[in-house]
Amino acid sequence: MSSLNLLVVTPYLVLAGTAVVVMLVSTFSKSHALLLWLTGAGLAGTFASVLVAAASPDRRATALLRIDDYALYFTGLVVVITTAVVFLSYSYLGRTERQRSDYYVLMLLAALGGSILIASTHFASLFLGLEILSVSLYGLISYPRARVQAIEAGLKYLVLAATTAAFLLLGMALIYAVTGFMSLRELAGFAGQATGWDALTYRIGIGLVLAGIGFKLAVVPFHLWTPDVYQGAPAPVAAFVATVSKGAVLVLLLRYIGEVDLAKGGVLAMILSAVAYASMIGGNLLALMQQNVKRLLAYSSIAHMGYMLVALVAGGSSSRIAVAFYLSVYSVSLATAFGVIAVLSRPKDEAESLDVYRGMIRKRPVLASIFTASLLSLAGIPLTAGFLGKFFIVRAGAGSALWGLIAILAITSAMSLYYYLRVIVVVFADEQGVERTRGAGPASRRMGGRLAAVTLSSMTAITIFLGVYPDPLIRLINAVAAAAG
Amino acid sequence: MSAIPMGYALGLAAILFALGLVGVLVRRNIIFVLASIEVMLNAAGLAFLAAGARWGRADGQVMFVFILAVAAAEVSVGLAIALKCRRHLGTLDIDAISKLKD
Amino acid sequence: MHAVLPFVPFFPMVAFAVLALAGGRMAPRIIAITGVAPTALSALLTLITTGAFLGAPPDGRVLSVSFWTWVHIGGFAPKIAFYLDPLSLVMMLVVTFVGSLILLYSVEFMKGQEGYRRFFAYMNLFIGSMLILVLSSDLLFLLVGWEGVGLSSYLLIGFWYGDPANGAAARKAFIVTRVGDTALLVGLLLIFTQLGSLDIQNTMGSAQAEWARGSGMATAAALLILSGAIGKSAQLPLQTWLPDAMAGPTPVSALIHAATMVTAGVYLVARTHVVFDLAPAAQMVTAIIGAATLLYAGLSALAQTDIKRVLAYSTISQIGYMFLALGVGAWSAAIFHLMAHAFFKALLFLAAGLVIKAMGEEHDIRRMGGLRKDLPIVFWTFLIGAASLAAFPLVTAGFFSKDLVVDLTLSSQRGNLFLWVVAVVGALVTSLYAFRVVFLVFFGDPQSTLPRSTSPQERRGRGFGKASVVPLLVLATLAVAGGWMQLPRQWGGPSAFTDFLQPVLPAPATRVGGFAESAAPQVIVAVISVAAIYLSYLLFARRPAVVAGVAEHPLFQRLSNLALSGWGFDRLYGAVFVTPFLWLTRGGRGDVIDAGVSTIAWLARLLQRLLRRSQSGRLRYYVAAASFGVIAFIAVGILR
Amino acid sequence: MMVAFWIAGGVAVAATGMVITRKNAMHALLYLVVSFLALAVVFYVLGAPLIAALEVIIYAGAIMVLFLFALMLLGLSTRHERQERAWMRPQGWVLPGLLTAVLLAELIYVMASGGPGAAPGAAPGPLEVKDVGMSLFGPYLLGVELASILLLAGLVAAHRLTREDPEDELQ
Repeated sequence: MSSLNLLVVTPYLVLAGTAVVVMLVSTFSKSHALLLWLTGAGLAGTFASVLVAAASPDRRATALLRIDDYALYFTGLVVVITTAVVFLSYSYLGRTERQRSDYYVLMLLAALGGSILIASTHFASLFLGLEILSVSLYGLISYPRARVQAIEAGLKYLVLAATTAAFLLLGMALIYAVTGFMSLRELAGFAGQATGWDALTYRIGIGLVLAGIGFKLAVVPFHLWTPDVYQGAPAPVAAFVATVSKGAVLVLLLRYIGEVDLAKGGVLAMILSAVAYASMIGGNLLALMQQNVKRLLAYSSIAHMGYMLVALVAGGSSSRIAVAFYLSVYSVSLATAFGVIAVLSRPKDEAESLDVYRGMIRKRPVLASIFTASLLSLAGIPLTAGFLGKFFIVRAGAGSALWGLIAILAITSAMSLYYYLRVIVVVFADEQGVERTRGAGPASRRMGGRLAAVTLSSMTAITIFLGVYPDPLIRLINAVAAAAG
Repeated sequence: MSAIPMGYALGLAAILFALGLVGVLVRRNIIFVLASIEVMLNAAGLAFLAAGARWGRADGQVMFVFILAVAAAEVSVGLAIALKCRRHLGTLDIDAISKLKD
Repeated sequence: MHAVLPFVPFFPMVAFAVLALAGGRMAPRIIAITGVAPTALSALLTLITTGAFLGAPPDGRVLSVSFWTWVHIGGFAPKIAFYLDPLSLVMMLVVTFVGSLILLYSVEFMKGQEGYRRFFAYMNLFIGSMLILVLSSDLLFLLVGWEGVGLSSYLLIGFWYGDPANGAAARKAFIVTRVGDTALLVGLLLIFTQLGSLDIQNTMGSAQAEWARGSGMATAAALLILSGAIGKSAQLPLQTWLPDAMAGPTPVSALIHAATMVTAGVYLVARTHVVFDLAPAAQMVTAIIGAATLLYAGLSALAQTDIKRVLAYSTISQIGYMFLALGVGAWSAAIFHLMAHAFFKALLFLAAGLVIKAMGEEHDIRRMGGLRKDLPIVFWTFLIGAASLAAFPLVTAGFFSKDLVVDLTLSSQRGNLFLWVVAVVGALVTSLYAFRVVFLVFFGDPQSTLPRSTSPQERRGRGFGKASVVPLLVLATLAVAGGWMQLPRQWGGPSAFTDFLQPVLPAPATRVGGFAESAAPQVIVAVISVAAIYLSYLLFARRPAVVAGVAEHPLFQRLSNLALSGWGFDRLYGAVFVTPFLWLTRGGRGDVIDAGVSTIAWLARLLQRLLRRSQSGRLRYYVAAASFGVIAFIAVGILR
Repeated sequence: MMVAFWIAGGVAVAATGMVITRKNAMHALLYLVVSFLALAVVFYVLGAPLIAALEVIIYAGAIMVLFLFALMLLGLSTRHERQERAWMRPQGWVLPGLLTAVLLAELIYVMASGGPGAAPGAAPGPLEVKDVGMSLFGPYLLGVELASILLLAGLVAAHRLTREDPEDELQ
């Protein structure tokens, strides 16, 4: 039962260890760069240990975690995105914020929470992973002292996260009361057999658990916090919330659904499709007229979760492939878009308004092109990775004959093109936008700028490369998904 | 194994949970909201205990211990944010803290 | 040749990238060179390829260049590949040649305009996308070009985004065509799930093998493809965007909304003609849509007062002819008319652009007049264009192409007398409105009270240099001579064009004998075209008083207003889609003409306003919403 | 046993009701302590003495002390009490009350629609503290580690949020 191959859990050990090391080092060194490189080295080490773990044939990690190829793939993704976010944070923080060690510690812990979620097969690890993620995010969202909106965002996130966590716990308790199991695999076996009181309580438990999960996914009707928190949070943290935090929960959901047979007309399928409909429509509609870029991305992220739920409802291996691909691509593209915002932002003065981006192509052509590419990918324009992601989802949906969901997906993503293009048109406009003053700290800014440029360029390169030649990634995902099935 | 039927304990948990939820929905003072969240978490813990008692296994109690840790972490960060709200926004009124909106 | 082909779309794309990334540092001269030269080079490469094709035996006229397989998943392996056959070659010729002429024209026309570099960047993006569209061998890759074309069109219509109306026009174009695009996407999905591939050649082959003639699957696929084509090509009922799209600069109207983009739908149908061949019902729908559109748009054009809107409706009408041809199975006739139309319509737009410029941005033809002497070159070229549009017999390209279409409307086995009558009436209307513009603009007395430039020199200074005039002359030549390669079949002359396309687009089966076989239909059409020109002369040049008298009549006025607003389609959409939702808003909307401006967008905005209320920023409402969600979830669990 | 459950449960519900209706934060917290103590009795009755002790020590002890410290730092006074009264107008209770009533009704409906059968399998024996400990440091060892990381995250976050850096104020 408690058998554990230490080699397999090294990614988590390295992440936690790095957090502790960064904390300790910060007590005697105030060098921001040192903290950054320590964090970067820790993340690189984590990535390496993911590869080591992937090579290990012995994957026992107690009943709490199931570290298969699928989990390792997404852990790798989490590490990559976190690294990008950390690199993008450097110049953002470098200008005004003191005491930056907490930021990196929390970022590492949040990544750890996400990774645990991805691998969890047990209520205990699920819940603890979720909470590690949440609690770290409370700190990260309200991180900038000079930004009052961040406090409000943090408060909103905390109250809602805690409330929905309570829902989740109650649901888990009910499920446990009915089945006596807390491991997802055993639960899946139980799902079909219950009758009478048991079945009823079980379904209610599932409903409550889905509420807790729905909050993290920010799907309708648990989406209301998203724009406020994204707007209030520092841009790099918003990128993290939108990608790692959501992605990890989605993978978890996918894993559970992979275990149960998502029978058509079942409660789970019914709820998930209703949520998918509502999220696609609601998210896209809300984004339509938005003038604040961070809120726009927040709304669009709601819609993207809706798209991925379509694949989730479809079930089967094609759904695993679709979600894995879409999530990877979406994470990279959205993190890039937020990264551009981060580069233009300072904690006290975030580049939120659309006016800031007016005529950006003239002043900062490379950054503007990166921004455009990421938006086009999010919009799903062909030859960007986003298009292929959408195609996979449609394919998975068509495989299960979810025509209604596909139709809404097609219509709403056509709608989404409109608001993404609106931003692009502004970026390419001729007149100049609001002039932005740059903060002090030339040395750190220069390095931070270069770091951000390298990070953003490589992420854009990935987006375009995957759009034009996605075969390698698809092979990898195929292999990984096969292992999970 | 206790003599208390699980349904009763779960019912008590449901009532407490609902009271906590009312608190979160009704109260505007952050401190009360946080206290209400504690009540909800505690109720969920009670449900776990009741369930664990049904199966006669320690899992329920283990989960309670984890919930305890979570409650502690949540409340400490929550109170820290409350202090920040008071200092920077000058209020603890949750309704007044709504500058971020469409 | 394999090595050359990829460069054809590559050059404009590179030009786009360079111009887009260059920032504000480029001199106008450099911008002009970067903007025009690559496409001209592509045109040259196309010419070389054409030479090679003509030299090859008919069955050797195929070129396929495969780059890489995009993905492999199960049976799904779309390729990034080009496939050149006579059909795509014709399209490529039109796009590169007309494209480079229009770019050359723009060098002077757009000089000094805000966003010179941006303009050339978008134009090159458009040309590159269009080339990808016509060259791609896979329907999925074709969609890349299709979307790129839509994107650059959106950007170009809204080019002068300073005026909100232009933005609205851009949005309208975008959203209306999107309706069609969504259907097209579903169609591709259907084809893929049914036939297991999206490669055009494979798909057409297996469609023929697997779908019975008239089967539901074939009809559904054909209708879905047709919906996409209708949207792009501005046919009924998705035509409303094109007249408003005239908000863009005139070269844009010439290139996108006359010569190339709107013909993408025609190309798509011709490309997938096998599916249409298997679905006679869908083909009939195509023909009826074409016939209805050509008549509807022709009558609308007759009432327009904005010179560009006349040409816009005329474009819709002429594409209606192409759809009519497609509908009766006269595939190569449609493509022939497409080519001829590209020549004379681009010419008309470019000439109109110079007229508008000379008049100081005046668009209203009633305020022009007597420009014949002031703008001789423009006059003569416009006259040639109008003659070609009106299918002036025996000389113009428009005559030969339209004759082929009208002839096959009757003589093809899928055609019938009714469609033929519509086509002939359409020809009459075409001559009327085409020469109405000629007579109102170039003849009679100057009507304008606007300050007109005093001397020809000054006007020349506003952009009438060689770069503007040469494209006019070249296009005028093509608008006349472009049709001589294909003489009417009754004449027994050469039929080089249809022969060239024969391997791809088979000739339709024709009826034998009877009225259709005789020379009578052709004579009737020719006589009607000429007579209509004379009628136009009588009405608009000789006795404008008569027209004015009739115009006074209230019945006519109502009719005319109806035609002016495009037969109330915007209003109809307003009534059908918008009114049911009016009670939801207090004010309603007064502006009837624009009530249909993106009805969908409007509806979306309404819903959006309602939804936005939920984003109150109040945390307790957020918790309440979450609780509501939980309750709903549990209710589902209990009730099931 | 049953009687103890009913009494303790009743006290818990009543005290919790007081928590969410008090105007004075200090009073509310004292009621919260009462509620936790009553729940501790419930836990004991349910056969979980260890948890009962933890409830008293950590919830009623440590966490409440944290709350009290925060209250002291915030310095809530009678002025706030008046404000609380103004905030708690009856109409503010309608929608939340309704929502929660529906939720509670759903939950109770299920609880009341017939209890579960006896636990299948071997009749479980009484649980001792040792059993809980064996589980915690056996199969749930990773969970304990994760809980410690969670507390670390809470610590760092709280540290960050409460620490004021004079230099930042200048920004």
